[in-house]
This record gives sequence, C-alpha cells and structure tokens, in this order.
Amino acid sequence: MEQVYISTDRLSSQWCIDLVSDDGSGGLVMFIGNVRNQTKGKTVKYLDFEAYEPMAIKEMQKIADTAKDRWKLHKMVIHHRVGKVPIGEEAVIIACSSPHRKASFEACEYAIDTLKETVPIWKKEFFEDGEVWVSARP
Amino acid sequence: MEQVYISTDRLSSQWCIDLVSDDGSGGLVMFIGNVRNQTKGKTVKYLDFEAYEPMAIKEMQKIADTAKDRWKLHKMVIHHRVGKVPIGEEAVIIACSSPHRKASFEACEYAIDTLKETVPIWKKEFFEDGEVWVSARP
Amino acid sequence: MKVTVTAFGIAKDILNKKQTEVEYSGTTVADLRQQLIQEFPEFAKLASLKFAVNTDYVNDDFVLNSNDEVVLIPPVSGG
Amino acid sequence: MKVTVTAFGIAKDILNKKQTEVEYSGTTVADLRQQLIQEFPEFAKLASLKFAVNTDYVNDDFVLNSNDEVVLIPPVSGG
Repeated sequence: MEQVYISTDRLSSQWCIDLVSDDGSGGLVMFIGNVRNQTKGKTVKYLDFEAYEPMAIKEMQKIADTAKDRWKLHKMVIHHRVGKVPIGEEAVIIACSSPHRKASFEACEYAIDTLKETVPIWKKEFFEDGEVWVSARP
Repeated sequence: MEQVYISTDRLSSQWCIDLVSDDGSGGLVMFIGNVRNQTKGKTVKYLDFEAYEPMAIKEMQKIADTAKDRWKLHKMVIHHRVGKVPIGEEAVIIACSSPHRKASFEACEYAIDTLKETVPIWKKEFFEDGEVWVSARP
Repeated sequence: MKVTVTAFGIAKDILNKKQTEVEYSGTTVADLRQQLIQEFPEFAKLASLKFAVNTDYVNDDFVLNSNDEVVLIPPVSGG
Repeated sequence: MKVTVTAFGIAKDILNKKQTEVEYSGTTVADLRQQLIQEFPEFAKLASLKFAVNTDYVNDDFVLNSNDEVVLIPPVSGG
C-alpha cells in the first residue's frame, strides 16, 4: 500500500480514496493541490517539480505517521508529483480516513501545511518570459 | 452544473472533483461520508436515507451559497445519496475549491457540520435484530 | 383550525402514516405542536421536533394557514 | 576538511552544477555554510538555506564527516 508516493506520472484521486477507505471509516477528507494558471496575476505555462527523493519520502512518511498517531486516523496517504506538471493537474494529493470527521479535517490540513514546510521538493514556475524557483528569495 | 444534488444512484467523487475544478483553483478539499459497518460496536447491515427533497435541496443550496460567499470559494458542490446505501458506499460528498487551501478546509467542514444540523434528511440503521432512526431519541 | 401535516423519518412512524389532518384550537405552530403531543405522546420523547412551512423552518409563534404545506421535522441525521 | 555537497533547486543553479567538492576550515555545518557563502555570495540572498546529512535535517553545530551525504536545501516549495 503506497502510503507515501512520488511519481512523474499523473496522480489519481480515486486511487488515494481507495487506499484510505475501509468499511469502518465514516469520514474521509482529501486535499488536492492543483497547478494554477497564474501566480500574482502573471500567466503560468506549467510547473516543474524537483525532489530529493529519499529524504522527501522519509519526511512524507514522518508526516503521515505523526498525523495517524496524533488524530487516531485509520489511514493517510500522501502522493506527490514530480517533473513537468501541466496547468490544472495535481501536484499533490493527501487523503485520510477516521471514524470522526473533525480528526480527518485537522489531520489533512496539518499534513499539507507541514509538507510545504519540511519536504524537500522544489517547484519552478515557467512563464512566457522566464522561470523562477518558487519561494527561493525573501 | 449540479451544485446540489440528491440521488438514489451511487455518488461519484470524480464527478464532484470535476465540477469544482478549474485552472485558477489551487486548493481543492473534499469530504466523503461513508456508511460505516458498525455503530457503537453494533454491526450495521446497511442504511436507508429518506429526504424531504424540495426543502433538502433548498437547505443544501443555502449552505453552498453561504460557504462560497463567506470563504470566497470558486465553487462548492454538495451531493447526497438517498434510499438504501450499502456499507462502504458514500452517503454524502462535499467538495470545494479556492485559491487558498485554508478557506477550502474551513468551508468544507462548515458545510458538513451545517448539513448535519439543518438539512431534512433522515437515516435509519438496519441491524441483524432491528432498525433505528439515527439521533431521533435524546 | 385544521391543517394537513406531512411526516418524515420517525415522525411518520409515530403517526403511522405519511400525512394526516389535524384539527386543533389556536392558529400557531405552538398550538399545533400541543395538539400533536396530546394525540401522539411519542412526539414528546423525541430529541427535537421542528416544523417547516412551504419548505422553510418556522418558529413556534408562526401563524398557520389551512392551505400551508406543513411538515414535521424530527431530528435530522443526513451525512 | 573536505566534503562533497549535492544541490537541488535554486542551490543547483547557484553552484551551476549538481555536486561540488568544498574544502573549508572547521568541521561543522556552520563552517561549511560560511565557506559556501564566501565562494558563492548568492547563497546569502536566499530566504533560507538548510542542510541535510544522510537524509536528515541537521543544525549548524552538526559536525560533518568527509563521507557524509551533505545536501543543500534551499526554501522548499512542494504541494
């Protein structure tokens, strides 16, 4: 079961739902981070994600383990895309399940917030007239 | 576009995702309420949902409109199943999208919390040895 | 005053039918509630009993018309 | 002390390559950071620059070994 997963192929929300579903889980919450067509009003052509994979997998696993433990989840999956990602496609999908929906909401938000702080993945935005590593400069 | 929808057919999470996705939305949050195989340790065979449909649709629309307005969402959909629903299948799916993920999380949780308080839909749990209208008694 | 009330969920089980005519003294929802509880004491045992008129929730002081679509709303449990 | 550092994201652009050997005085991550900023002043302009050793984040007082897998972690932006 691919609890944490990094792939150059398109991510599947249905696969994530299937991975966290079981007959005892009433509340399933999923976050999908899609690639937006603009940033601060400037048109984005596509994104390119680079990962330090062994460490990214390790940090994603830490997040899933911490969330499962802290919110008594049944399951959590974190799938991240790398390489070139077109506008509108999924950069990240996080899904989790638990008997209680409040736990699922809090855990899912914790996971995406923490991923954006700790997981060594970098995205470059490509515009008509150039490219930029997101968040690199103050 | 079926923003609010009540159906005896199985709900589709992919359809809900497609309905709220657009190239300008970075953060998509979805809640799926599945039918659990037990309640307070007692085995559930299946659920049966009954709706006062015209009013349920109206109350669901109110929730979606309020959430969209309050959290500046791009889109929100609320789909609810009625009739007999087997264990593990979806009773309700709520999905919403916005440029900011925090807004999507808060709006989605608001929507399911409010649905459970105001929308005139009732579920009956069927056990091996009887049946009960959920939450009817104090 | 006489109104037709429609019932869902456990309220339908208590009435033992989907719709019934209720004749009662007074004009408000509170008056109707009192009459219903008198005829069907099981209503008093519910966690709550709300009323909708023409697909909107109404308070106990709402004044009914005989052609209103009155619906009994026992505790909801969707989701 | 001499270590091989691997770079990702904008750090790779600053080094102009994926890996480089850095020779520096001292033994800690702080000493390595100082040397890197001296050789490549662009590192000082990043919002942050963290270090990972053998796939774990380390602090500035971490003492390096020459065979450690040292990775430069500029501000992450996954998700």
